[in-house]
Amino acid sequence: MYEHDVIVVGAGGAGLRAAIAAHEEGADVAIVSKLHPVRSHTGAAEGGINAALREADSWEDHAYDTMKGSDYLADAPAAETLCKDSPKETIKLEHWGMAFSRDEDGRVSQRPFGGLSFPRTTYAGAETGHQLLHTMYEQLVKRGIKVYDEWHVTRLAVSDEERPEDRTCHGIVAYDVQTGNIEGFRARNGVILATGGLGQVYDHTTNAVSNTGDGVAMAYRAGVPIEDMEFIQFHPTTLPSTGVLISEGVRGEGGILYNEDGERFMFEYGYANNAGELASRDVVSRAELTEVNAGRGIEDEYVHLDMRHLGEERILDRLENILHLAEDFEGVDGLVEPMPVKPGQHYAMGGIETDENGETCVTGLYAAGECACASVHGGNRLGGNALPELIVFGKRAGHHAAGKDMEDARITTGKVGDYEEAEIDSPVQLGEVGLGEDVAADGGATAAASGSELVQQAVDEERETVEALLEKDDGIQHAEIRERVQKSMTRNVNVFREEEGLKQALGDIREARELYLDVFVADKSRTFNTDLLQTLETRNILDIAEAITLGALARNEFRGAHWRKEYQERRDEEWLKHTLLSWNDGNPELWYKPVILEGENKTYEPKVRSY
Amino acid sequence: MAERYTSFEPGGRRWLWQRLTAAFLVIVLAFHFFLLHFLNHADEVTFALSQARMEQLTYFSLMILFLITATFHGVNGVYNALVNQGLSGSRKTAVKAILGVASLVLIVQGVRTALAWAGGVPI
Amino acid sequence: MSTQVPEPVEEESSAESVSPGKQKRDQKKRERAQRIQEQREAEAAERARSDDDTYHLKVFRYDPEVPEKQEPRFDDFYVPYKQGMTVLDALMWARDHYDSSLTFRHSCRQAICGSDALFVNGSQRLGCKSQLSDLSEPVRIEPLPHADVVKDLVVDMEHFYDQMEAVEPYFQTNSLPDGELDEQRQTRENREKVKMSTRCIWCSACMSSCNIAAGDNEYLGPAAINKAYRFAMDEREGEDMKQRRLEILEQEHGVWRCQTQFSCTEVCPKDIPLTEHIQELKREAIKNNLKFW
Amino acid sequence: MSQSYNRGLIEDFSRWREFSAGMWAWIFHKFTGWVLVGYLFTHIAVLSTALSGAAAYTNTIQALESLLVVRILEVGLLAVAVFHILNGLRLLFVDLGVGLEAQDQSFYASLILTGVIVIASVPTFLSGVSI
Ligand SMILES: Cc1cc2nc3c(=O)[nH]c(=O)nc-3n(C[C@H](O)[C@H](O)[C@H](O)COP(=O)(O)OP(=O)(O)OC[C@H]3O[C@@H](n4cnc5c(N)ncnc54)[C@H](O)[C@@H]3O)c2cc1C
Ligand code: HEM
Ligand code: SF4
Ligand code: F3S
Ligand code: FES
Repeated sequence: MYEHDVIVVGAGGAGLRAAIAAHEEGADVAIVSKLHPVRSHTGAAEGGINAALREADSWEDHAYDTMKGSDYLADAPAAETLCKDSPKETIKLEHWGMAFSRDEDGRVSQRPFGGLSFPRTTYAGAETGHQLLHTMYEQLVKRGIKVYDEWHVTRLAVSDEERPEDRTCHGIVAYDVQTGNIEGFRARNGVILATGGLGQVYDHTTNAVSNTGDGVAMAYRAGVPIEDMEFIQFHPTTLPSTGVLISEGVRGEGGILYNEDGERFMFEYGYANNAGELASRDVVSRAELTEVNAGRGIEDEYVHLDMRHLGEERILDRLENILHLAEDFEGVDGLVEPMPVKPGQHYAMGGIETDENGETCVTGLYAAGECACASVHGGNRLGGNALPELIVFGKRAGHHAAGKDMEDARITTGKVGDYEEAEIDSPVQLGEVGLGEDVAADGGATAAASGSELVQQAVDEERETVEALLEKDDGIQHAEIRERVQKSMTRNVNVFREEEGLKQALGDIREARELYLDVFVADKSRTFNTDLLQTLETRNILDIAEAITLGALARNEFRGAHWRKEYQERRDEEWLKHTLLSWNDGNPELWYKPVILEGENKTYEPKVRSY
Repeated sequence: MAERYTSFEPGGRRWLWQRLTAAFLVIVLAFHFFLLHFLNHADEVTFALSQARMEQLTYFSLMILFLITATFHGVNGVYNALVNQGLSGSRKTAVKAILGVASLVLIVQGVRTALAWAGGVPI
Repeated sequence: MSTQVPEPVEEESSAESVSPGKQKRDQKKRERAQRIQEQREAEAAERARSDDDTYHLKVFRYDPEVPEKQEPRFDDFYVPYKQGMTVLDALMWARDHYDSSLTFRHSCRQAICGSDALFVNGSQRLGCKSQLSDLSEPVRIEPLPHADVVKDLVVDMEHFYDQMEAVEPYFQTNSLPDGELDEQRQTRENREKVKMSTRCIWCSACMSSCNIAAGDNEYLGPAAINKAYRFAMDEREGEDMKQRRLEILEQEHGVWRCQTQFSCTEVCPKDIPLTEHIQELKREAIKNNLKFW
Repeated sequence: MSQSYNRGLIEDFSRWREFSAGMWAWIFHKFTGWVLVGYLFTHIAVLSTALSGAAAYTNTIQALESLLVVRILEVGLLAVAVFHILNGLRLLFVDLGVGLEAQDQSFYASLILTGVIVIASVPTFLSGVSI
């Protein structure tokens, strides 16, 4: 068993920042990550980091934009913390050498972004995430922080008191990908989850193959509530075969969307008579899908994004990287033909419920980054607000876990204060199948014991699970189960959501869960067994798919990225509240807690979200 | 980590000399070839002719310099090539010594021959 | 076309009594056998099918623990082609439909995580950035040369990481501004100068292609030298630091080992002019030394 | 990694078919360089006969030069030297950072130029040899 003060799970922007912060506080910190740090998906972010750096700008304006963008579902204390800390953290990156783009006077450049009242998106070319990730990894190397890379974390070692709020996290269990060993990691002070996105719940996503929502699922099964899971952002222009993102820049420069009949449908069918192609992400995504559903899609799948009329010179000057993307990943030359695009899953606004210090309701367990939900994004994330989230909340979680004195959080976690229980209207049974019978489908919580004993116990259980999976030599393979769930999610819990579809999805997930009882791993090798790892990930995908669908079914209104056919309006009287889901030992439990709209100096009054 | 690289023997000097000698050799080697194969045909080479050339101080010193630079350039090139292939440790030291001795022998022998022609240092 | 079906084909059992999963699997097996049959025929009927809708992959297989795979071998896979399909897509398809033990690293699918550098038809490429349509059949896919193979297409990257970390790959400066909101200014020209060097995604393609790195294990290699270039040329670090960086680069197994083979530059998926950077550093080092000589 | 499979040197070199221009240039330059050092040593050895007197020297040289093999070998030496010089110049330019983009063309150019020069000098080299 390994032992450290603080253990960070995941080495994307959030995990790296958390580890550096804990190290700054003098803690013995280690990172455990299934990918080498520089392989993390933070590297894929292109656009930039929102930070109010200039005299003419202010964090208050940034907070206002963020609250408005969230469709008033973000918690003001979290949003304000983000906006207040972002400038300092962004400049810290600069001091660490990050290669930001520069203005004439040598200051870092900023550019306008959707939904922002000031051009405050600080960027490094079209590769901000790459620069950020590498700069932070460099700092990690400088400090000599230990990284266990290619160790796949499979469960948390959390005590099993009745109420999650009384539980404590003592460490984690991880699988060494190269050797197949399963080992325990005891955390003396705390565990920080920074496992990133969950895009693999869908079959078409801008997220990496490794973004399977492991952290969210592990925390969920250990009893931590997960929040606002139904809010998934879809990006309207992704390449059909891979999901690679074609930036908004193309439409910004004047790119036009056409359907199969060559009609400029954004105007032709009145989806956005003023803004046209430049309408907000969700509007364009819905328009594209409507076209495809009406039989006007190309190959019944996508629409065309045409930029040829911009002329070669302008394209080469401003959109050169788009040409490369289309060529490399779709085999299409944007100069001579239109590019195929369709909406793809892009970002999960929800996640593990935390406060502004990254702490969950389980003592010693923290979360930061895309897997967490302090609720800064609410119903919809503004472009450029995720990267600051990583560094701001990554740092806070790191400091807190390392024992630094911090201001008390204003956001509450767990079932305290005025929360409200909810009914779930599900056509099928939810949660765990065959509770307690099958080792392949075991929960996260472990019988109470002390510290390392508890971790050891979790290790033993995990070894059993894995052994059982490897022993079985007949059944169904994970790829098939995964594909079923992904397909169903894309069909039913996508941009368009209607009650019937959502229920269908719940049924499909249930079926998949049953199939999962029968899952087997064909590859029996201990060395680099990706077959086994994907089988474990598929388990997480199931739990998360269900959580997203449940939230979507419960929330009968249209807010932010969440569109419901039956409810075409935002319903503030009833729905200014977060959806939370608790594992409850395998029988999911839905509840709500109110949104905090009261900021430090002002209250953010819900207004119509129009730009 | 950095401490793995203890050998801070600067390779830069030898690298530069390799290039400088190369630049020098371009000229001298071309001259040499031209002189001995085109101006004086190979079958016409005799002791007397060589002697006649060697007795001129410019030619004599040029040839000595040619010998030294070519030896350095060639031997250093060989040594580099071996290091590039991962030669290290005591074998590397041995090779270094052998190459050094060989160069020395070559130069001494070359100078002696030149002197035999010139009949002593031509002054 | 033998190896990707390791399990013996089961007897046709009474379909009613088996689980839906198993039924499906049997069905798939049958389909698979059929497909294999078809492929064989197609192959026999000469390879005039290159414009057809399947691609033929030859994939390197090795696993130290599985008896049949201990002796490295090549497996054939026939993958149905879709517009825009990349080598990585094809591998994933083969894994998900033929042989789930086919192992390779991959993550982002968009040439940014650097995990899937492979040896494809004789050169180092990112699987996700290589369109099948640009490659001639059969597409031969191997792990990166000059690295130890862990399993199938996975190689041991430790040595590469060690080299990258040997050049003090982090920003160091003595002239940070005082205020935590004050930036350290940098000219546009200087940022432009280091721009390409910052694009490295640590894929190791360059290192794998370099014959010197193959022969001399201590050679820092093009990627690490490029990393050092990124800092040495950054004006924000200051002259003292540059001096130190040049010292690191000048060691025996540093820049001087490079023989300007250019293959690193040719294979780099991020188009980093590696040879140019290495050469520039050599000249910088010489200039720097001339000051002291 | 103890349990990994190293494909070894043999495999590396059987990849010659996949070499690119810069690698060929490297191999050729290496080869020609080694031949040249080898020649330098033999050359001095042969010339050393001058130490045992003028006649010994003239006889040795003329005996050698009258052999066709030696003449042919000399053509080979010329080829090797010319390539090494031309590619050496190419490398010197590369070191100065000149013409990096055209590094493959300049390699092909050195090859072709070497061929031309060598063929052109064959008559001179073979003249006066008694067969
Ligand atoms: C294409 C794209 C463009 C984007 N552009 C922008 C933008 O311009 N601006 C912006 O603000 N945001 C952008 N985003 C969003 C933002 O990039 C992400 O939300 C953010 O990078 C997530 O960072 P993270 O640190 O939380 O997770 P990641 O960077 O995804 O890292 C997750 C880490 O967790 C590890 N991990 C996961 N599971 C396990 C496990 N079971 N065991 C061990 N380790 C595990 C992984 O190895 C990895 O190191 C973009 C996202 C995408 C996909
Ligand atoms: C006439 C002009 C010459 C030029 C321009 C020249 C140029 C060069 C250059 C630039 C290199 C270095 C390659 C590198 O390190 O990247 C080199 C290597 C070498 N040269 Fe020369 N050279 C010349 C003549 C000679 C002669 C006369 C000899 C023989 C004595 C010779 C023997 C070598 C050897 C052995 C190497 C090392 C080859 C290797 O890498 O294995 N060269 N030459
Ligand atoms: S320099 Fe290029 S080839 Fe080398 S590791 Fe970096 S990105 Fe890969
Ligand atoms: S391939 Fe190797 S020899 Fe130099 S130019 Fe590149 S590092
Ligand atoms: S999968 Fe990330 S670089 Fe290819």
